[in-house]
Amino acid sequence: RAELAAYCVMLGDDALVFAQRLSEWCSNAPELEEDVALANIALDLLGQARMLLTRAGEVDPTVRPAAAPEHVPDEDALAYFRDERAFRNVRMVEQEPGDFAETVARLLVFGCWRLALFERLAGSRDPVLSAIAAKGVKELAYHRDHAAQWALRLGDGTEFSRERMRAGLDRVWPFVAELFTPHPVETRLAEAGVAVDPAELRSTVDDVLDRVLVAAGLPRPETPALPAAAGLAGRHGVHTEPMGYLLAEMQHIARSHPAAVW
Amino acid sequence: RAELAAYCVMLGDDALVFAQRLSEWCSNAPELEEDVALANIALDLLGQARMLLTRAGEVDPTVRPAAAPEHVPDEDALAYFRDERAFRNVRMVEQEPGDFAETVARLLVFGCWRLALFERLAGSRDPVLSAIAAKGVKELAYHRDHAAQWALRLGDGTEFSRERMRAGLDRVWPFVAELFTPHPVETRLAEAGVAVDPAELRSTVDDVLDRVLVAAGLPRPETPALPAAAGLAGRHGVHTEPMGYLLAEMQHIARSHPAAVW
Amino acid sequence: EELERRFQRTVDAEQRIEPRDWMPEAYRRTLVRQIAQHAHSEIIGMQPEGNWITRAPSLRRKAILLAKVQDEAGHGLYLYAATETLGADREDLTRRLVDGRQKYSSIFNYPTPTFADVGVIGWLVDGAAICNQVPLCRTSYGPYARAMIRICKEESFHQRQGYELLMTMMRGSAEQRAMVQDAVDRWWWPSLMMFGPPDDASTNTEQSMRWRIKRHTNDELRQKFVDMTVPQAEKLGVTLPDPQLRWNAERGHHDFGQPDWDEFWRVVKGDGPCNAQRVAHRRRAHEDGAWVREAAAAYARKRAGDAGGTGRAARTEGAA
Amino acid sequence: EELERRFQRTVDAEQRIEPRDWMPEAYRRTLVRQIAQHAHSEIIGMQPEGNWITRAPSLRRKAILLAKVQDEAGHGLYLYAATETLGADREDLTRRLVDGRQKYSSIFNYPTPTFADVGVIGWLVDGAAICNQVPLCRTSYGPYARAMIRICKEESFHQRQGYELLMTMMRGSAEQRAMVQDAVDRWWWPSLMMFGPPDDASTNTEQSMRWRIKRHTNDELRQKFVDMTVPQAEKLGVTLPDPQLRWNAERGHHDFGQPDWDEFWRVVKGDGPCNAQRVAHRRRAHEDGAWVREAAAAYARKRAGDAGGTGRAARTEGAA
Repeated sequence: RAELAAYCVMLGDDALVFAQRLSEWCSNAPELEEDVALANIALDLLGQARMLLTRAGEVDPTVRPAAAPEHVPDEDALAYFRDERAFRNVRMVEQEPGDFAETVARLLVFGCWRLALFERLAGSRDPVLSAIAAKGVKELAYHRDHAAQWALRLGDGTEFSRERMRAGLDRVWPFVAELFTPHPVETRLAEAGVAVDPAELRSTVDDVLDRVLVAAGLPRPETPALPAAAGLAGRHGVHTEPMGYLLAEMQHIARSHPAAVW
Repeated sequence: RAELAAYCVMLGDDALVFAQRLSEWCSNAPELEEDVALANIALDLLGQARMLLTRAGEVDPTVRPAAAPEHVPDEDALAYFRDERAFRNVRMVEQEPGDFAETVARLLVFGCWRLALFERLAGSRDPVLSAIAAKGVKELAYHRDHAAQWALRLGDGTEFSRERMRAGLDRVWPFVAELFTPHPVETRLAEAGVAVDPAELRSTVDDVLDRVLVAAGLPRPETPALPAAAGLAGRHGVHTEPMGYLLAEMQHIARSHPAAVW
Repeated sequence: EELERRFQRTVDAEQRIEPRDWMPEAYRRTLVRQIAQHAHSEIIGMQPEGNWITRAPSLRRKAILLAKVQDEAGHGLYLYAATETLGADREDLTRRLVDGRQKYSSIFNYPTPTFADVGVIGWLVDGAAICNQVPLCRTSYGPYARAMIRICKEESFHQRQGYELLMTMMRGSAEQRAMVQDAVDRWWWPSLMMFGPPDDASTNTEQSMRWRIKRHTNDELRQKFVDMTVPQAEKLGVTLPDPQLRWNAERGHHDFGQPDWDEFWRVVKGDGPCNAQRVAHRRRAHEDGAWVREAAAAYARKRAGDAGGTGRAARTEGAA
Repeated sequence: EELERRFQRTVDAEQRIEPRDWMPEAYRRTLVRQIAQHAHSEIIGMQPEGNWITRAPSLRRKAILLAKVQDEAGHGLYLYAATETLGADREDLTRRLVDGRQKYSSIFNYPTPTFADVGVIGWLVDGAAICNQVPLCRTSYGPYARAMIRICKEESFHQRQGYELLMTMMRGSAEQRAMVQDAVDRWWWPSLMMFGPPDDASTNTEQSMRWRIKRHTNDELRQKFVDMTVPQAEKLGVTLPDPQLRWNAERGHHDFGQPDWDEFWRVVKGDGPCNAQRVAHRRRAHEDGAWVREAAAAYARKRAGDAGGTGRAARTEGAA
């Protein structure tokens, strides 16, 4: 059960941290329709994060960080009262948003990957995970399609947008390999039919991405994968330096008022 | 004594917040010599802040925020455990650093102003304030001169640098009027011979700035003063929106580990 | 003349004017200006609350806030669409906004230094907006009236959420109660200013009333807002910062003090604590996004096989 | 030939080579490369610790950290100055750094996720650097040796400060102790790598030893570091993450395990967790500052009344 909780935290943190980054676009998007669309996507992911973190707390109450005041619900205890080293998200989602093309590239890759993951996770033996995944599949299909449409527009729009889109993909690509690198918890739970082994998603995701890139007339990026630090990456809680600043902003008020009720 | 403590907090917060902004330049300056110089200036201001906040705690122990754990020294209790509304710095120092020219412009104005203030404050009836000011005068004269030299180089360097310097001054100028607007505490303590009435500094500061601007061939900016919000500005704890993010970054670790000793 | 009389008869009969109907040019211009200012207010209004999305202290509040700010963008979109039925162009209106040639509600030129401001904006600012806007659901111009019906429904929802946040905070720690009171102190007077200057200093009201664009005077609406808010404040346990505020049994209304109208006019004229910041933020977002909109337009032209297409088609295309 | 013999006699007699002395071209090139890499390491080394300046959890620690990172910039300056006595050009060396053509110490390609990393970098990384650098205080090239004397003095000070921070944290909360142990676990092996590959895999050592640029082999220095560090770790109360680590009474030294040399070579070749980030940060700072350096140069030329002046004069001028 500790492993199931850890797994819920991994998938929950991916969604939570990416939602946080996407919400930074709110009032900054290139057009109002996109303010609405990116906020929608952030809201979907935030919803997934809340369900997964709540589930983690139900399954194994010891995942609650000691620093969290008792009256704080599990989802907030996990989101606001953990230190950086306890966050288990992949490093892709914690990166600064960059320009719109970089955000589109990240959303495309992340959307394809998480959709493939959730499609399989819908068949999990854990009924709650299965239900969360089944609900998430519809949302993620929209996220992926939205990003793919923008990849086409930017890739086949102007010379300038094509170059930005290409550069955006280059910046996102180093974080792709980590998506398919299983943590031991994922491997063991996948064998038990509860989780999905991310290594198995590679060809599905590659196919979709290749089709989008070909349609957009964009080359497949060749920037090398970002290595782990002595074997430790996001799933082990070793993050890149932007993560600490993201958490400072996200947690500051909650941490400053531990006795408060919001 | 409550008023003396409040006054120490005002002058301490000016230095603390500006030191925080200047330290953001570290490893980002246009040349290594400037990494060193800006770090030096930040260290001077940080030193002034520490003395002033410590003095505030000595003079009136009730300035310590209730949220601060007992074992934390006064300077850290005030820096790390106050909310935004309790910070009393002028709004100029909390602004994002902008480019190098904007930082030079801000340092020039702030340096001239605080030097003029400290020169008079050295004659304060409060012996501690007087000593802090006397020590600070030497530091501030260096800050002002450093900024003035760069204002000359940028103002009389290339066309591009001249334009940047001009734009930097324009962005800083709206915050100038607030420097000379006394808070009632300042007025009362100035009458008692303890503090300096900032309104009296205007002509001294204007003279110095005018001389620098003329030497650099730069026009005096005409951007209008940023108004207070219904009469409330930095000295009343009503700040501009960048302040909250600055505090989130500065306070996050300290707030996250209230039981810790550093 | 005949057209004008028929137009006024329609309006007097409380029937709707639709885009294809004849309308006086001054009516059209007044409406475009008013609806555009309203749209700009929604868009600029995203900023003071948007300031708290990344720092909201619980995930539930973060979701509520993000959804609310998203709704404001949506309101902006309906309203710009309503101006387009009157022949206005969104890009042109946006230019006027970012160049400072068109106004938006001055209330958004105040900063939001604490999370309690999010609740107080929901309660007081949305509350005042609803008082202003409910009558507009029966305004004479059809597309505007229909947009307002939808917007008012969502605004009421936002107002209840804001009030609920404040209720929760008032039940929390002493620090939180102080935070709420502080926010109320800062927002009360600006909220009263949202109804515009006193009737004797207000222009345009009479014509707008005749055209059924406006249905109540500023002072009537302000009174309504005060009467509605006082009991809510009592229930909440906060003090409204007006020593003159008291129930007048004779009038059947609350008496109350006047806001600082000098400050009002200064802020309207651009001299408020956040005017420059708000407009610069919008300008930057608009300019940073120009290459994206151009790319979407270029892509749409290629797809349409129509090299002469305009940016308009592209924008629709871009609005996935 | 005669010059070369005289040069070697001077070196063998433990006397200093000075900038005006004749020296073999290979000696000069080796030195420029080594000193430049050392300078680059100081400059890149500002980043992992600089990451914590704005978030340091007490004002005292903030001041200590800021002063330390400032010292690193200062060390970079002395060392670039030493390369200039050998005819190198700082702008050119910086170009090589930001283009990825010249290396810096691989240790700085690891991230600093907690504040304990600041202490551990002071203790282990500065400790290892001192082991490497103390012998360089007697290196054959005068300006380099003198720079190293000053640098080593400051590094020892930094090392003590790092150790003192860790001591304080170990006396603090349980969370803090866990934080220190975690940082030690992450930094121990990379610190051992700082001495370079095992002697049997190391090139260049022999010639550098003959020139008295280097005085001990990598393995000798690594052993010295381990022997020095083990008792400090015990006093601190942390466990070094090496199950093979134990005292060997026979050798009078500690036995210890080998770091992952494959990882070492990958990180040296650019494939570490922060290589791209560190170089990109430096490149951005350098490029963002270009207009400032140009302005300073232009100003200096105007003042000198010398339209043909070079950037060098301006740089000195700029270094207020």
